[in-house]
Amino acid sequence: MIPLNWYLWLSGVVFCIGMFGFVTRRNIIIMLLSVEIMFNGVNISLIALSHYLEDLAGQVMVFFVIAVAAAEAAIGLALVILLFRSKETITVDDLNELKG
Amino acid sequence: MSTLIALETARFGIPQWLWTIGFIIVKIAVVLGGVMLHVAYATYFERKVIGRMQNRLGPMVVGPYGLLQPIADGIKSFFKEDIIPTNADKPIFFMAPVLGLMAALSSLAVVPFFNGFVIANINIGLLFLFAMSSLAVYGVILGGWASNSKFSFLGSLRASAQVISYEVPLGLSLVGVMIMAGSLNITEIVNAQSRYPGGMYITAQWLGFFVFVVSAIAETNRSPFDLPEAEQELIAGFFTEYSGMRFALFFMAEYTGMIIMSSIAVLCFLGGWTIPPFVLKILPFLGVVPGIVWFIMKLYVCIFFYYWIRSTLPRYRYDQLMAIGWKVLIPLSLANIVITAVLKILLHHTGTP
Amino acid sequence: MINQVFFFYFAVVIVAMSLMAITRRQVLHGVLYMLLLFFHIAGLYLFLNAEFISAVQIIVYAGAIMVLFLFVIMLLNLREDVRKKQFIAVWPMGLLVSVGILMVILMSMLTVHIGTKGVWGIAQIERATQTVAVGTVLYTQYLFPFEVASLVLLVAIIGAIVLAKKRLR
Amino acid sequence: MINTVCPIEQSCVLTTAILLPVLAAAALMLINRERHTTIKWIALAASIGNLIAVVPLFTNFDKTSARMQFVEQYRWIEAWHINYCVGVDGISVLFVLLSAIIATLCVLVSWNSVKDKVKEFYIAILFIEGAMIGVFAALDMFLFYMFWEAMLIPMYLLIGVWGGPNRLYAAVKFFLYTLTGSVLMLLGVVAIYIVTGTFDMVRLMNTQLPFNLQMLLFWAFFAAFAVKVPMFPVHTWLPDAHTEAPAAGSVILAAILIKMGAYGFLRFSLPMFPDASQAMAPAMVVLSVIAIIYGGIICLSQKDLKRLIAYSSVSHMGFVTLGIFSLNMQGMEGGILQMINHGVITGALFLCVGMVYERSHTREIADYGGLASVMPIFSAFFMVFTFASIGLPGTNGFVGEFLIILGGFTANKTAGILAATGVIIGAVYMLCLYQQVFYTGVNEKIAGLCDITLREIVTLLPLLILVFWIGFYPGAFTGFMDATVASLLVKLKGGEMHALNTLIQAVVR
Amino acid sequence: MQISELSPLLKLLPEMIVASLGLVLLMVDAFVKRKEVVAGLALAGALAAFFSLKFGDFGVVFGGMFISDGYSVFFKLIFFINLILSIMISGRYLKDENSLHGEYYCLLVFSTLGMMVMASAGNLITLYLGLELMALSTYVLAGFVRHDTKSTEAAVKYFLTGGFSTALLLYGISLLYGVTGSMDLRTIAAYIAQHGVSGNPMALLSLVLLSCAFAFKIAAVPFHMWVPDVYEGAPTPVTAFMSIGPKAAGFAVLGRVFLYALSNMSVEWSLILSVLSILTMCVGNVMALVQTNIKRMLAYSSVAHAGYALIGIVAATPEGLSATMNYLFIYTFMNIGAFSVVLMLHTKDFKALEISDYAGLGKTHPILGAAMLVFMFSLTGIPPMAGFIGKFYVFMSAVRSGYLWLAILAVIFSVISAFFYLRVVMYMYMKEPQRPGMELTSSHAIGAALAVCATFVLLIGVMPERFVEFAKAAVKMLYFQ
Repeated sequence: MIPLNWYLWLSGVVFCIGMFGFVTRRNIIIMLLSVEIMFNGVNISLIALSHYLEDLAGQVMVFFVIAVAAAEAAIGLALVILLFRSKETITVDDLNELKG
Repeated sequence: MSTLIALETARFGIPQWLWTIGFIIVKIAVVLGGVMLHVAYATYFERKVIGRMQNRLGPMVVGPYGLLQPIADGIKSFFKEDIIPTNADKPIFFMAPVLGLMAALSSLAVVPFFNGFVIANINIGLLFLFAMSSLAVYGVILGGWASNSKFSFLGSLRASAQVISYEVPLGLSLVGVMIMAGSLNITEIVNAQSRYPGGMYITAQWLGFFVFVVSAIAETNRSPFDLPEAEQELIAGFFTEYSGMRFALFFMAEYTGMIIMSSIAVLCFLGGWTIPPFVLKILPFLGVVPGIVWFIMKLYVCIFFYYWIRSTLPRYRYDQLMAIGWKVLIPLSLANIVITAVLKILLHHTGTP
Repeated sequence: MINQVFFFYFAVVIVAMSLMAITRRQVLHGVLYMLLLFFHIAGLYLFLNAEFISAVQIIVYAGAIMVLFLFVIMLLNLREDVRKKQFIAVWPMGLLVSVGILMVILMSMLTVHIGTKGVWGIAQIERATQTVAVGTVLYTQYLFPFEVASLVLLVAIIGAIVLAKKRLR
Repeated sequence: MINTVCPIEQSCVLTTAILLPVLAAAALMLINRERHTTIKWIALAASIGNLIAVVPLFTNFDKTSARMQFVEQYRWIEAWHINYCVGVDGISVLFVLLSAIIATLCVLVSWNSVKDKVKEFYIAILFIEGAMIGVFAALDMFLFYMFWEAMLIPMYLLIGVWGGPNRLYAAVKFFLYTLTGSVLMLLGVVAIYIVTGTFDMVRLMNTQLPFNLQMLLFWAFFAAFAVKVPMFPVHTWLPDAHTEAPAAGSVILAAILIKMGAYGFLRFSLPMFPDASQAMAPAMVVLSVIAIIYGGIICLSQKDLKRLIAYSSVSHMGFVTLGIFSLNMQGMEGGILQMINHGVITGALFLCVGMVYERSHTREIADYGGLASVMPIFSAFFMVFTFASIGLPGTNGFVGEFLIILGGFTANKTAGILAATGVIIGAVYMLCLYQQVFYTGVNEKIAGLCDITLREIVTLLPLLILVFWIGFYPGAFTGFMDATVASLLVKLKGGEMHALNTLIQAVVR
Repeated sequence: MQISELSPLLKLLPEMIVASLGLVLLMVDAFVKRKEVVAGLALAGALAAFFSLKFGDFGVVFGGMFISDGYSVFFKLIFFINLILSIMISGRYLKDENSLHGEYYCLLVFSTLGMMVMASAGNLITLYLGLELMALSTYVLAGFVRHDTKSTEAAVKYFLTGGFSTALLLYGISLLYGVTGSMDLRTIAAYIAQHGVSGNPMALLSLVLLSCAFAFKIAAVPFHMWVPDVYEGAPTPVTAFMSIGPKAAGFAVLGRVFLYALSNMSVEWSLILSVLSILTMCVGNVMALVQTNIKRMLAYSSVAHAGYALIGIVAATPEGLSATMNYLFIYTFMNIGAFSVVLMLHTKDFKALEISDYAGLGKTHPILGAAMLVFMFSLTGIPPMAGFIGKFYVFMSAVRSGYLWLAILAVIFSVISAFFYLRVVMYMYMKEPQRPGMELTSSHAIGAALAVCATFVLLIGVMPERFVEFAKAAVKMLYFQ
């Protein structure tokens, strides 16, 4: 039997890697990927907890998280396309019209 | 893990887990060998069928009736020069065909060819099939992307859009079957059909079957939905730049995909390896025929259907393709789900199984 | 023993893949590493008696979301852009912060006290099969969130269409 | 808290006085902005009407009672036990009257000088009038704060829109200084409510708060009142605001607004935090004396008419706070009286400056000279007010300052002496000013000015009358406050023989 | 189906009306060319939902997933007011921007539905889905004017930060789930009350993560980075909409989760939130000082107001909660009012987004100027405007809970805020018009919205009794109590 800690640690590591990617990368698509990685980190811990708690709420939550992630990806990528059409860039640093 | 591995109990002084693994490996070898052979001869079959439909003979030279033609083709492509385009994204270029074939082949793991013969009899068999079929698109996309060629690129763009779009009705069309069988395990789905009049779900799920067939054709990029590889427009689409063995891998992936789709159709709508009860009632001696025969017969009927359509129908336009997918098939499959669910509840309330 | 080995394999690959995914210059490569990542996470879920979720993970993440990413990358033809810096200039800061937060997270989970256990033990789930178990709670207890989720997806569809359709001007 | 409302016992004088101008302002909003004359007349009618409406306060006031009179109470926000409660006692009644008078004069003085955005100007003036009376009449802390703050908006606009060239700076400075002070007071109000559970000022005056809390609250309220007065370190907004405001604005600022601070000390600090006030009185006295001397010295070097009068206000308000915090009968009565006096005198002076500015468009003292020969009637008026400001016997200034210095001397000899020095400095700068402006050779810039008109004479006349009335018969005014001030002192120094004596004195008188 | 089966659905009446409104709008939009019809229908539906609050039933449905109580009804009231006013002020702007599509109203409605689900959530899963429903719709709304690169930019920024905050929220939820073994708020509360989690670092971590995630939604510092850019870039009516809705919804869940599910950890979260509150007021007010763009200024002002409203939560008492609710209620009117003035100045040819563009407004358009004056003073918190009542109540609750120092800081910051609000007034009244004949973009709907806002700002300022009592009663009727 694997201790619950291990799963939680793994989830924490994945979450932080995602966070690192989000704060250090400036490519919007990579940033989206980073957010997805963060979601996956959370999912790992939810599934593990659900297993150890002998409760299905965690799994249901993961199900919804995945569904919502799909929805978010759709909107996010639509925004990326929109952005690329008008500005020919997908780098956050080029989003410089709004400053002050 | 335990659910993944069907445990066998035989032992001759060898640890049980080794037996299990050995047995699985043997099963895999058998299935792969069989399917690969069928893939090879599916090409032969196609050329023959289309040849006949076009009033010609098809391959006749290599071997009797040209029966060795697929072997010859294989040897030829194996020894052909492997050309890699300049500026290609090499790792991805190498990976793409393998990925496509892998996705197709791994689907075989959950396909029961006859009662009890399945590599992994898992509870979520149908979902696994979905998962693997949804991966098929990677080979296409990556191949087109990595080739660094306009034709490949456009082809793969079209292919990915098409495959993504048609995955939805494909999945939804099977939901009716899931509702009726109450399980995702394919063996159970087949068994559940025997309780049903006609021994197959096609009688009740004809709408689902129609949607499934259409989207399966589109999903495997076959005519009349073979826009990604439309010769007149795009040379060969996403695998324009591929040659030799890699080209052959794509080719194999496509035909394996056809076989997978056909087997899903057989398993979920046509009663799998079982003989329809009414046939058995009239001709009881047919009961001794092994299930695999029925399965392969049904499979080849489906594959024949593919070829028939290919030689009959003209290709659709791209916007028509999309329109059919989104505006016809998806609503139809949704309607199918609703009708099935309502009927199931009503029947459940009235006491009929 | 065998469990531990498997876990370590999955853990190492998951961490490695996620690191690779966020550090690639080529977006496409990142997406492919993500693909591998998802497969391994799905494998991990099998350990935890969550085969349904595992399949959903592959179908939705690998089969839909990542394909969507790939599709967009192709649509916009986002090739390697060497002019752009890969990371922000102060990325060590980001690293420091992330590692700091990671340390906090790891430390706080040295010992875990979990709450009251529920009714869905392993035996219970295996008896009902996991898909049925999840399906049952999903359509009874969690019906309301399920309905809301359907609206979320509807909104995503509307939104994507509104944003990405050709301009009307 | 009074739950039942008994309308028979209630007069509606104060509510009328508050609402009448506000309603008139609302009516003005509906009138076409081009019809200047109509607007002016309506504003005048409203303010005079209000003046008439407050006359009962003067005639029906029971001078022997220290209790609140003309009380009206209605439930307002029950969730927080807030009532609409107004009433006046000996301290506030005079200010209500003064407010009504000053507002009328402001309407008169702006008759021709305001040409831009006339409608908005009179709306602002009328709003201010309502709020001013509200501040002096409110007997509920929440209501008081509402009026206190509500004054800010029209006053800010008055300075900012119709003011001089540097008006933006002055307006913002005024607004922020006063707002800073009053939000701290707001916290004090909230704290009091949380400790005692009521906003009712009459009840709070009879509530003994713990000393530490008193100290805290004293400083919270001090922030608001000291800014308004303005006391020494926080007075810097005043010269700017007075200088840049239009004539009417300056008058209101000088005559009423800065009195609110001193009024606040009398109404809140002394009765509600008596122990803290006593403990802090020396500090207040020191600040007052600094203000007196400092204000006076600064005045000596001023080159701008309005600025000079503004700084003289700092000095004079120093007298007022000195009087209040000398904590004896003479000082306190003197302080209150001096508040009225200062309102009259400085109001009049600003009116005068406004009148002459309207003609010459300059406020530089150096630009004037020999005005006495150009505008004789005007210079006569101005002279009276100058003398009153200096505190010449016979004018009201004398009575007030004398009482204060007396009180200050009783409390602290040094303070009394220094305050007396302040009077001398006051005489110096006022006389210098008068000489510069009215007697040296005629400056050609002001040569052709015509004398003040009848309307302007009418404007100044009431103030002139007040100057002499108070000067010759202060009892008419101190009479209003005797009982109240005495009872306040009893509360402050409860049980002490000293207070008893003053009480007896008051009753005997 | 019997009536008895229907009766639990009565508790969902407003939600059902709003959800079907969204779907109907979608269908109508497909067949109707004149988008004004869609707008009218949306307005009618929103009003119907607004009045349906009266007939709704209190109680818990779906096994604790959905709670209909006084608390949620109060917030729904705010959401509906926000929705109605937003619909009213949107049409003209979108038409001028050539972006009048029916989906706009549909998304507004769905976003509102998401907020309602959040306010009523009795389970962390419901909360999360409601939040996502709201957020996704708002992302799209922010980028709704597609040809405007600023709008797109705003949407992208909003989306990225929103996604990040969602991840934080999820992590917090997962840890809380691990600590207590449930997603149900009531069970969580019971577990914590019974076992106590004070020494559990995981619980603390989850608290921090949840605070961060909610801080994103209510735009509290240091999670406010997105606010100015998004508010400036998004279409102005959308900015108005999302300066209130998501913020109020964030406060709704903040109140529900922190004050009830985690009420036993109030010491910890009060500390976190008080720091957030101070930072928020400080940064919001100070940054607003230097803005020249009115939308950006209002964005920072909105950040600052989140800080004030947080004070009520920090107080951690029912009174504080009702103070916050009252604050948000008032804020709805004054902020939408201010934005509708901004909208009216926006014409096809001239955007008028700089504060200096307001020069002379008081002279050229006295009524509009007066309205803006009222809103600005109300935002500053000067009586007799409603903003004062809001602040007063919040400060009172803070002082009562012993947070005098917090209240002192808050009033000091509100004095600082006077600087930039007054600047608008100054430009309007004390400067001469820059452009001859300033044109207005006006319609009956915007005018009506403006009138409603101004009326309520003054009405609540003078007669707050009813509204205060309402907020108090709403908290009293909170399900958990």
